[in-house]
Amino acid sequence: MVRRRRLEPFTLASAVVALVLVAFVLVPVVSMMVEAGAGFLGQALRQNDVRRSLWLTGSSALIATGLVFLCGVPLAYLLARRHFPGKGLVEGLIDLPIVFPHTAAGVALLTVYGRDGVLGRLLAPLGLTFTDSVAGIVVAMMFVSLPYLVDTAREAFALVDPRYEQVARTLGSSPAGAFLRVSLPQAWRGVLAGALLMWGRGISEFGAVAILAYNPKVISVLVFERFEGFGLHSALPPAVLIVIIAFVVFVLLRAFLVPRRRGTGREDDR
Amino acid sequence: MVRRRRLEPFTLASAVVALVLVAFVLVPVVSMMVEAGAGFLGQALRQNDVRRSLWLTGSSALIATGLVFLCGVPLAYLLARRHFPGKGLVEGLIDLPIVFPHTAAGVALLTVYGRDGVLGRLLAPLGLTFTDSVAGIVVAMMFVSLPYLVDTAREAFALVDPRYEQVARTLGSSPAGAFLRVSLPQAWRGVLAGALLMWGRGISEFGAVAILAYNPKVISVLVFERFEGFGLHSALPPAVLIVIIAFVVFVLLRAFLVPRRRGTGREDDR
Amino acid sequence: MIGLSGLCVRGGRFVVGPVDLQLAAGDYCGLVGPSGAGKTLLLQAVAGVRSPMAGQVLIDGQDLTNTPPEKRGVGLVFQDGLLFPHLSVAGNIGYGLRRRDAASLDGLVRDLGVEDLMKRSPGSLSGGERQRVALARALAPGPRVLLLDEPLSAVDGEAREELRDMLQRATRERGVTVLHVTHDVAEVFSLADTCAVLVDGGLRQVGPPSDVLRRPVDEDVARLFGARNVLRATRQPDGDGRTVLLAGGSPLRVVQRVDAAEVLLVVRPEDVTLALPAGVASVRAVAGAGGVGVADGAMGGASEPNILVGRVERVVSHGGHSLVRVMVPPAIDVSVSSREVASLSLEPGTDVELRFGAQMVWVLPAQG
Amino acid sequence: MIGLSGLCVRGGRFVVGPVDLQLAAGDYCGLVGPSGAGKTLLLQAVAGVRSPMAGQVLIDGQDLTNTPPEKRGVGLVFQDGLLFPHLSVAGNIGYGLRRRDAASLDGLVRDLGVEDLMKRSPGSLSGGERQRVALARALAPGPRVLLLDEPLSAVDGEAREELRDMLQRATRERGVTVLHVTHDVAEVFSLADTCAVLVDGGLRQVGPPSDVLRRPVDEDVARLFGARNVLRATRQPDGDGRTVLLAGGSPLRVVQRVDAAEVLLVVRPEDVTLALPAGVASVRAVAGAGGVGVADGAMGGASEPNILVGRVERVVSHGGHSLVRVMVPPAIDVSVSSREVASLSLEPGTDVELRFGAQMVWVLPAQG
Repeated sequence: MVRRRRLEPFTLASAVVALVLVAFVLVPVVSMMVEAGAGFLGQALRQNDVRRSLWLTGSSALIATGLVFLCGVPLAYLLARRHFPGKGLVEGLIDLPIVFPHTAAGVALLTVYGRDGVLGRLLAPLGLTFTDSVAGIVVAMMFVSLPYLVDTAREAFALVDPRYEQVARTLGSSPAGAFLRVSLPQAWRGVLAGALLMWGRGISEFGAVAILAYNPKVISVLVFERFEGFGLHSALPPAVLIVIIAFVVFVLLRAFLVPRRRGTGREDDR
Repeated sequence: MVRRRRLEPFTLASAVVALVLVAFVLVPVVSMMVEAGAGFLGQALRQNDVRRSLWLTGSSALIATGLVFLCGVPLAYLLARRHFPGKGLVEGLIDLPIVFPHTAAGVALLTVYGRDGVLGRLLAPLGLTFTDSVAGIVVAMMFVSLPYLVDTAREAFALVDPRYEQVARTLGSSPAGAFLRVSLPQAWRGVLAGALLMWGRGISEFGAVAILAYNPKVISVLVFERFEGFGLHSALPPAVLIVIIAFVVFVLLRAFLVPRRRGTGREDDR
Repeated sequence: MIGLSGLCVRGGRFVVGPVDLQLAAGDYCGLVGPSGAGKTLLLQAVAGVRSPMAGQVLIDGQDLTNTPPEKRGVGLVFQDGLLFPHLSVAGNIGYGLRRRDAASLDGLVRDLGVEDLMKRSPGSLSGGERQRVALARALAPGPRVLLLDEPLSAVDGEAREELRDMLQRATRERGVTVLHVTHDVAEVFSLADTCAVLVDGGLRQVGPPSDVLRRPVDEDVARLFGARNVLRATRQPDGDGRTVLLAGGSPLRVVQRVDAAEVLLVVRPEDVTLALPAGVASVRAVAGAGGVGVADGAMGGASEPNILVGRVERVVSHGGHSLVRVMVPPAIDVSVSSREVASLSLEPGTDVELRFGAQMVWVLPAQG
Repeated sequence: MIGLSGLCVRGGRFVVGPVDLQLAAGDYCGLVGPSGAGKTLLLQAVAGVRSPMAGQVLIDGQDLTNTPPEKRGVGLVFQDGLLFPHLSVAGNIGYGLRRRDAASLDGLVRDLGVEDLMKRSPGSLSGGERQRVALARALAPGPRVLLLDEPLSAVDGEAREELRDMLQRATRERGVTVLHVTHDVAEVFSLADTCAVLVDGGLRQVGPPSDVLRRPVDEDVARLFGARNVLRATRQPDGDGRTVLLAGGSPLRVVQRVDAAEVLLVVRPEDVTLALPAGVASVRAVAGAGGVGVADGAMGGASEPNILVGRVERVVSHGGHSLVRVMVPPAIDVSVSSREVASLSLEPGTDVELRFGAQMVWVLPAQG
């Protein structure tokens, strides 16, 4: 089916409808950039609230990613390697935030971390409050984006043949040694891609953050507030800025993941 | 590494940190349900604005999914089967909305579909406006959730050995016939799972919808507005309701996808 | 009838061809070569599921190079059967038929012994059953040409022999022209009328399998067909052109006239007789192929026996027969029955005598 | 030294065992069986990467059943090498060493011919090179036991023979006890001192390969080792217990005394001589294994030749030798050199005579 000289009608028809979808995505992206113009970017970075919000968003997402990384990588490894009762349940629970509506996630988190929530009351004496605070932003980002890190890392570990670890064990490695010296180095790209994906999802989160911690304002909240208060052209600078950052993350992500995909793809049979 | 009698320290440590993450997801979900209580659900359904919003959200997401299905399935098939120049670019563009911050997506869509946007102006004479209308909700849902359908369907097609189609061709099928009689029946579960995932993402969308078409209010917007206006307990009924729907979608999704995963998993070597 | 002329096919960076091949109607051709030789690419080009870079594919005299596969009248069977998993066996076999012609299908279904499988699902079949169903599916629409890609490789033991016999019977009875790709030379001998040898993307030799075995065109083909001894030799300066000198200096008589100064000699391990020197009972080498003694007699003295003296370097058992490496020099591998290895107490260091007729030596031009 | 006692291992729903096996220090054991027999499960239990359901694993007399793999002193090599892709060849070989003992590594690296590969990355190696590096990696820490899972299967042709020779030399020199899993019987003969046959999760037979070949314990083992003829027979009512009657009524002399009413006879195709009847020159069957004629002589008349008359049913060429099926009845497969098939003009319908000594018939109890 490779390199047929004439395009078959079926392929042609598929290509045409497919192009409609591609255009549907492309047009708004281009239009937004054109509308904003080249000067807008510098202008956006010169606005104090945008700069502060950018820093807040990026660092909160980094903290969220770091916290999930510590627990999520061992979890991903267990899910890729072990069978245990209730494994399906754990997998389901970890994936749940993907379909969990984000405003509802904010509400759910509020029942735990709010002023009247279990953890909210428990941690308040320690000076840790979650409503309208960086801690709240971090918790909201963690909740909605942790599946991306865990799933990507799990897939990366699953691609490492477990017999590598068996060989490492016979060569004297403990289970931890085999993980650190053999499995993690092979799954590294995937784990990093998962972390990057999670960070990318974190910086763009709106619904859950807006409910749990509307203030201090992350960039998504800032875009929303400016749009509501001053209209489209006021919202454009921070919006374009965050899109550009997301785009850079995305390009990095594909650079990490594409070589792996190629490696597992089927070679042309001879 | 299967069924070792004693738990190794490394595995034990991994399991403990992994449990922390599981609890982090589980606790807010349970807490939200407990807070809402059993009676809340009936109460939520008896509220007119909740019922109306629920119907609006579900049907808009269905229309969005249907529209993307028509173009996305052929696109997914092309991406799984063909190599063509610029393929990586098309794949990247289709995946872009995953990392595109949703409020920024709303802003971008507004530059095209808003009253001053290219398509907004073009289609207004036909009575089709996108700001504060069902059409706007549909467009916003399509944009943010189309990657889920296309990616899942593409993976499903990629799992079908292209040699099945080669055999079908030699047995007299045209390219379209081989697609309909051989590839689609085998990829069917994955394609359906993709549609379900897209619908699930669609009903929970907030950021893009809130910017492009705040009214009529989809369920996420309703939750946000009630929370802002009347506080947590007013927001809980619609929030719990949408979470339950998302949960059902999610269970269906796993029922579709898990058998496929099992099929491609590595059998125990003998 | 299949005709390939100047056919070039590309797969990634690898190019096969140009290939020229003519197969008569009803011919069974075994396309053999090491893995990575480009056999499957060639098969795909004939099937029409891969477009060639250049050249033509003709079936029954028609140029079908640009005809889509569904209009070529070819059947295709892969190693792993590839039955459509969402259809029953009956659904698979009937896939290529517009209206089920029950009568014609009955004969096919019986010939391939799949009558009792018709309602089963592909997942429940054994490897051999799957391949028989795949074969029935390919033959059901009555193709002129059947293309097989390693059809026996996924099946073992007796099921494999049964499948091979059914394959042979079903294709011969229907007069279908077959192109059978395999890496296993033994398959070619048990099935094919014609053997085509593909190495590194080039078609090296075409002919009856026994011809290729006896008269390989180059060292690659000789080794692929199990001739383990490919020896460098030089022409004896003042001879009749039928005596050559091995690297170690020993003279050898050959049947072909040697004109070049340097040549390669191909000697099959089963064509050499091994004996203990002088006075000890000589035994005939066996196993693998060809018993020399009787064949000599049958050829009425045409053979001039070559005798070489050497020392056993090692003995490797393969079950019933063993390979004995004798350093003459050069090293020559001889196939000997394991029983004789024991009765002659062959072991590294034993001095032995090797005998083989001049007609057992095949002469090739030395390669650059 | 490896000792397995009552070892049971589970993989999914499949259970292997109980297996009892004793291997002396320095023994090379070929664990052979059809695919799906449970060979790899057993190997994993010995390596300690899979916990047995029951039974014990002893190495050098120590019970290591609950010892983790890193403390067992075993080396493990898989079919596909499984070199760590993120390390160089040197990194792979040095993985199991706490401090690089360069001197001891030098010998190993030379023995396996990997000196020139040390700086390469695993991805750039050929199949044979990869396996040699995997072997060096497994042997570097000086294990007492080496476990090999189809180590030669991924390598073809001459690279395979080279690898086999290096494997043999490296393990013998170091006196390491080897358990080598394979589905290929020929590998066992070329490498192993002891052969263990696993079928359907049960250990059927243990012994030197030639013993298993000549005296299989049951039909499965006989067929696995290539004895194609397993014939039902009954004891002749009033004989000396050394004559049996084939299904078709023909009497056969055997060496073992038959007491049961029904038995199975195992006759290897290469142990039967095929001749044209009466007056036409007889030829000795060759190929595969064992030349009967000479062995008869060597055994000093111990053989009483059986003669059966039949008709050729079919001839299947495998290159140098052919399998001729003769209907006596029953059908008996005979291995004949392809040259003799031609010189005797054997084809379906030809009447022939089969001869084989009584000692070529191995008697098994009839199975229920």
